[in-house]
Amino acid sequence: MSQPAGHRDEGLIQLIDPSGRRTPNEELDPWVTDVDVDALRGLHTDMVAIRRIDQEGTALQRQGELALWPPLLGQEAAQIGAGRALEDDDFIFPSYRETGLAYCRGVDAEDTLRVWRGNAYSGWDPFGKNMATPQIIIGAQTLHAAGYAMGIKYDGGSQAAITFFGDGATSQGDVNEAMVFAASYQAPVVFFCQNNHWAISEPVELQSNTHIADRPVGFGIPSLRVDGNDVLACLAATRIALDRARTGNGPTFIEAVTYRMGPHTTADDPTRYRDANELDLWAAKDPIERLEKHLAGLGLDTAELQAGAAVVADAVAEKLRKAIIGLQDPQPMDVFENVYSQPHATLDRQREHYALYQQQFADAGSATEGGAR
Amino acid sequence: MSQPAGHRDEGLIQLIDPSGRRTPNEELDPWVTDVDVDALRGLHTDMVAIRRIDQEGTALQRQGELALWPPLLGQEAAQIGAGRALEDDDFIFPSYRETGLAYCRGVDAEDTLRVWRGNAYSGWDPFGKNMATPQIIIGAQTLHAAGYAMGIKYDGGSQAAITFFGDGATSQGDVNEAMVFAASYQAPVVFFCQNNHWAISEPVELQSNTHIADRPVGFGIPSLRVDGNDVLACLAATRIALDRARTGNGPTFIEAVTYRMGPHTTADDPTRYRDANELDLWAAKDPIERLEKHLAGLGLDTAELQAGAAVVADAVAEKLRKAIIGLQDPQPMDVFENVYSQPHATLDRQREHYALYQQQFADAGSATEGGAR
Amino acid sequence: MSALTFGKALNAGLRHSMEADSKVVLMGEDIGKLGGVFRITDGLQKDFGQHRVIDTPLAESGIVGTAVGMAYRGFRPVVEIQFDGFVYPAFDQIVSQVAKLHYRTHGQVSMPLTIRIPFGGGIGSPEHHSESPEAYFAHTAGLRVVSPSNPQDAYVMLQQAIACNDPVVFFEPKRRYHERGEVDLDGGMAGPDLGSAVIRRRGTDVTLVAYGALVKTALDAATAAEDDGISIEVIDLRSLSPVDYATVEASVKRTGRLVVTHEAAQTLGLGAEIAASITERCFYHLEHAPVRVTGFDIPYPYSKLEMHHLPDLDRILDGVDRAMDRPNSLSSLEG
Amino acid sequence: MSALTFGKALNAGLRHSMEADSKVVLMGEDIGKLGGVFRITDGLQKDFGQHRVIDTPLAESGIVGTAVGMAYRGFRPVVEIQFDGFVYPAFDQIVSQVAKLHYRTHGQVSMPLTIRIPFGGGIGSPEHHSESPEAYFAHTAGLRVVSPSNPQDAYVMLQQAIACNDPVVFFEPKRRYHERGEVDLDGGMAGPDLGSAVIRRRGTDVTLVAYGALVKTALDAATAAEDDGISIEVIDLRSLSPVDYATVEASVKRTGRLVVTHEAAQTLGLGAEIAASITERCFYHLEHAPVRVTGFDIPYPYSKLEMHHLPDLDRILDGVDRAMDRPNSLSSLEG
Ligand SMILES: Cc1ncc(C[n+]2csc(CCOP(=O)(O)OP(=O)(O)O)c2C)c(N)n1
Ligand SMILES: Cc1ncc(C[n+]2csc(CCOP(=O)(O)OP(=O)(O)O)c2C)c(N)n1
Ligand SMILES: [Mg+2]
Ligand SMILES: [Mg+2]
Repeated sequence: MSQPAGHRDEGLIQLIDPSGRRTPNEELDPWVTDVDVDALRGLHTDMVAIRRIDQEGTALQRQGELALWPPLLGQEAAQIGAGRALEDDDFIFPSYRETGLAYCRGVDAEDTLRVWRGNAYSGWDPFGKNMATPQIIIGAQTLHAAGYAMGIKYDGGSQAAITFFGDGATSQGDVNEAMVFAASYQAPVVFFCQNNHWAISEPVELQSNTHIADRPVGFGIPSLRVDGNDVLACLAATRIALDRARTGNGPTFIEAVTYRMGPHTTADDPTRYRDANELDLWAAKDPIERLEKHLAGLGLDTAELQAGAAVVADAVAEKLRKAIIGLQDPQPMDVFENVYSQPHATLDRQREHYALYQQQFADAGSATEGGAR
Repeated sequence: MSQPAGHRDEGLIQLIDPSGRRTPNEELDPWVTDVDVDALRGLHTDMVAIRRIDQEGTALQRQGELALWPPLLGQEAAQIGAGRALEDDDFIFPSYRETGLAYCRGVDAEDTLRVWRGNAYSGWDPFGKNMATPQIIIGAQTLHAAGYAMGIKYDGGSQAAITFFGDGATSQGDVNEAMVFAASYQAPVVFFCQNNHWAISEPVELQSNTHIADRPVGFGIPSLRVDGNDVLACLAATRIALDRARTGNGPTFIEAVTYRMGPHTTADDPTRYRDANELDLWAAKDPIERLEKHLAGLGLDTAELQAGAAVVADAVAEKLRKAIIGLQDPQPMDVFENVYSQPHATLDRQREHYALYQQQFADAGSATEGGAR
Repeated sequence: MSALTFGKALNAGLRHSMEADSKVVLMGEDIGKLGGVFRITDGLQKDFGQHRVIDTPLAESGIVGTAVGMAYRGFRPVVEIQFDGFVYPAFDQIVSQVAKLHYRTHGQVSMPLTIRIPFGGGIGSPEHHSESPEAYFAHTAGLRVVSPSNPQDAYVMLQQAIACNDPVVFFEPKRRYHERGEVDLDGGMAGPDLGSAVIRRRGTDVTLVAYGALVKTALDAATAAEDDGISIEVIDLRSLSPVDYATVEASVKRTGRLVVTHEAAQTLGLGAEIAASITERCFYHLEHAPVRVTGFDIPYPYSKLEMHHLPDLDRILDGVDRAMDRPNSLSSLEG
Repeated sequence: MSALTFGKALNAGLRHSMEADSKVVLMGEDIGKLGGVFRITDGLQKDFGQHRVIDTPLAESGIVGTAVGMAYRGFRPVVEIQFDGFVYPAFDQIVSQVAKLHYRTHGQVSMPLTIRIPFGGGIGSPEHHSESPEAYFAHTAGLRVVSPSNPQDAYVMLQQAIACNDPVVFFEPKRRYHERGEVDLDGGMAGPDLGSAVIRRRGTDVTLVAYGALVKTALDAATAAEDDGISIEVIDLRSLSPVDYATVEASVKRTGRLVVTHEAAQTLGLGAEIAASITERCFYHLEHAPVRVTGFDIPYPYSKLEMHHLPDLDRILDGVDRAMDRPNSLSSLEG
């Protein structure tokens, strides 16, 4: 009988341990030889910046400027490690939590946030950034990535597709079908699962009683199970996977083991379902502090490092707050736009009727809507 | 990196090889110590009987007595091996091809066939036979089995659920979700995949570039990859899986490697997509001949063995033909029955109106329907 | 009688059903410790255990599909779909299995499932969290579809749905979860038949049909119209499959005019069916074509614009004006 | 002009589209070597290669979901769903992704997918092989839904659908696959607009609206009715979203009477929408309530009974009699 391995604790690939020590790894080391102190500093600044954007998201939601916010707190290493491994023309299919990936792609933070204000469903042009906009249907985007990668193969492109999803998503049929298609066509796609241990209130053990990284192997897809709080390991693993994709070796699956330090969204109350101790445990593995310790070991002054990163983060945050609060509300008739790309008789009639309806209020000289009566 | 094994040729568990030789297997042997010559003879008769029912199905379709027939030719060992391992109160969730399982459950052959005549959607009472009726939506039944098994666990039953599906079905989200649920709740369910190498015109390699039996392992479900043309191995594997289910050890996955010797259904023309050589190759592994050779090796006279089985098969076939041809057509107003178990005002009105409509033709004294005008 | 919120009334209904029948089990995402994202199942896992209030993996087809298996085993599963827009992965299991199994098995297998779906908009949510997919299910033979509009109905109808041997898709107007009303907790599931509509307000000029969240809006509209001397009869549909046409027909025969309102898209929304059926039944009583005041044929818009999609009091009254041949937004198109 | 079967006309349309645009790719189960279970893609893989005619794993959500990804990459995928009843596993990808992506991205991402679905009954098939799910899609904003009724339209409309930048659900009346008709193979995709209805037969007494397989039945009914002195105008709807109401409205304003027929269940079938919309537009021209002659609100029955579910010539004529206030099956209910 072929036996599953079960949840083991070994097998987590690491390059920098929680104490900041660089631990050698034969498989990953060759992929980060170019990552010098400056590059590490860059990764640190990135992580600090997206943590700040994330804090602003939470704060803006509390102030009523956003309707909702899905924090990434704790997942900075996974997102920056992956994001900085990508080439600009690799196409990203994210879920709703990939603020860090959008940042790596040069999406203005306000464009990431305005979706959560309710001002738009998409904050950027997917083709301008080579990154799809947030996907809320759990797992749906993994099939899009597999299909995009099939397309790369068919049109002879040299890029890769990469898709991000959570531990909970692995239970969805779509994610499993995405693996079937990717394996069948040996499509150049990277499955990047941020196992942050929770799907809202459900622990990862409910979704899988073995390591998530074991799953793809049974589909014929090799996998890497990396420490998701180790930015260097995440960078290396993603580079390996991308290289496999580009060299015709098909899909790779990365499980980045990390932790959602905040609530699922600002609407969530995690004290109802999880233990504060767990949080402490993971706080000790914080991705930013870990890199700071590592850089201190390399002789960098931590205070100076932090100050440098704060400059960048402060600038981003300031611009963000101004932009969000200054956002114009969309126009009523916008609801009818872009349902179709070409005229649609039934909808066009509804638009016309609603315009007449709106006109009444204007005619009645009412400043606010809904005041005709 | 965790690497998939790819399609290997080793690893197929066998107890009787194609030449009829009994090959020892440490894991399976203990589970068939009770299977003496008489029992083997019984398995032989079963296989001959269901092959005959199958032939009758094909013949009746050619004669216009059935609208369609999905043959099982070549898969007798998988179905009888599994079927005879089950207890009566284990619940079976089949696809559309499990004629052999229905036979094991004492379903009259005419009740299996009349669905394919278009006289019914179900030929038997699922609770009378502890077997659901054919499922045509690929893979849907695997979730029902997982749920039923969860129910067994919750109500403290000692039975198991077992579900049958094909190699093609493994690509469906539902089948993968069924494994997620089964693993998560450690439900007493057996996944029995008849890998008959084809999903209509698609070879199994399109669905999976690694062994199907590797898939469940990644979900935390142990698997057995058995020679599906070896009735003894199928019997043993299913007994192992059922025992695991009953003793609280959760789900097991069996891949029975076999071959669809006939067309997908009588509507299919396999010469369009597969090689005749492949057929010859598999003909040499025929499950019935193989058991005959094995029994010959144990001293049984093959002609006598065949004659004995033919008596049973002939009787089944004769009864079947008479019953099918004698089937009454259903009544027009039956279309309205059993949509709901309780009155439904809208449908009841439609029923009433259609009765009036029908009445017209009767009033017009027309013997045939549709002749009022 | 106790004053309860809509959400608490549902919770009480679940509790009552679970006490009454040990085969009733709840299944869904986050319904255990968390009590569901809307807390409808709050406290039930604590009281009934993990075998009766089952947190499931994140897979809607899996939830409904395993619930089908549980029903085969004799259970009476109550499934929670977390939000309206997340029911589609389960569509195949609902349409091809839940709805058809009783028919397929010639009545031998019952599917006493209740599929609870918080639905509708107006709460400022992101995409997929404000949809009104009820027409998909009302078009599907084999399902019953209902939607309560107030706490008392929430309490009673949920118990009736769970007790029903047919599968029931149970739409909960999430924007009313926090509204309070009197609930007769001792009445159990006594109340009007699950398939029946209820006249919430008598009127003589026009019949206004609504369900779910818009019943309240419709009642407010009727109050407002009173000032203009218009008497609106408000019918709370409650059951979307079957529709209680007897009640609607009798009303329209009195008023001669019909307005139907819902949040779902207009094309092939419930309004289409009700307009068509009532026209069939009341053609010679109608003084104006039935009027539909509905969401537009658009994906649900982002929340800053949702009030331009959702029928509100003013849009309903404009529809009433159309039905009454009074000056209205479309008057300029006539002639 | 060449005489082609409906199926061959579709094949020719696919071939033409693939020749015209190298980004057109076909995806589906068994569409390669086998040419699909109905042979609609026969020979195309041989001629265009495995990268343009892609046999997919057995997973409908996967097929549509990867087609979405292919569209992101600039392809124009044509997906084959093997039978009507197998589209539901893909429902989520169709409703939440295909239909909504253009809206979600404020027009930046187009979804020029064509989803081909052989639909309808009358061919003696087992369960799930004879369904009419078109209303689910016509209710879904963001999708276009069409159905050709004859080889010429099959050829032209399929090319138009593929060329359309919006997603199109393309329903093929499988029971007409083997019927022949003249096809102008040199005309390319020239023809009436994809969104337009076509009057197939002029008449003065009653407007009969049909689509797909029932257009032929409707035309036969019109011929039969002639003998009784009834002049039926037959409209082939062709487009189910949007419905070409201008054409239907103009016709009903001439005839004053409307009958709609389809195989799908009555409740919330296209007939409901057309009856409601035409009543809105033509109320004062209507001399009788619009009549629906449709499948019943039942799961599609097993094949020995399918003729008791499917509208046929006699049931359509009975509907015409109702619309014309002539003696009919329901006469006894009146008074
Ligand atoms: C199809 C679907 N079902 C349910 C939900 C509701 N939901 C939103 S996020 C979430 C949990 C996701 O967990 P995971 O995949 O681990 O990602 P994480 O939120 O932890 O990043 C759920 C159940 C949804 N968005 N889509
Ligand atoms: C959801 C769904 N999609 C497509 C089909 C059409 N179909 C019927 S059988 C079949 C192939 C099934 O192959 P496999 O699972 O290997 O089972 P086998 O027929 O070989 O026993 C297909 C595609 C279906 N019945 N259901
Ligand atoms: Mg998670
Ligand atoms: Mg097969």
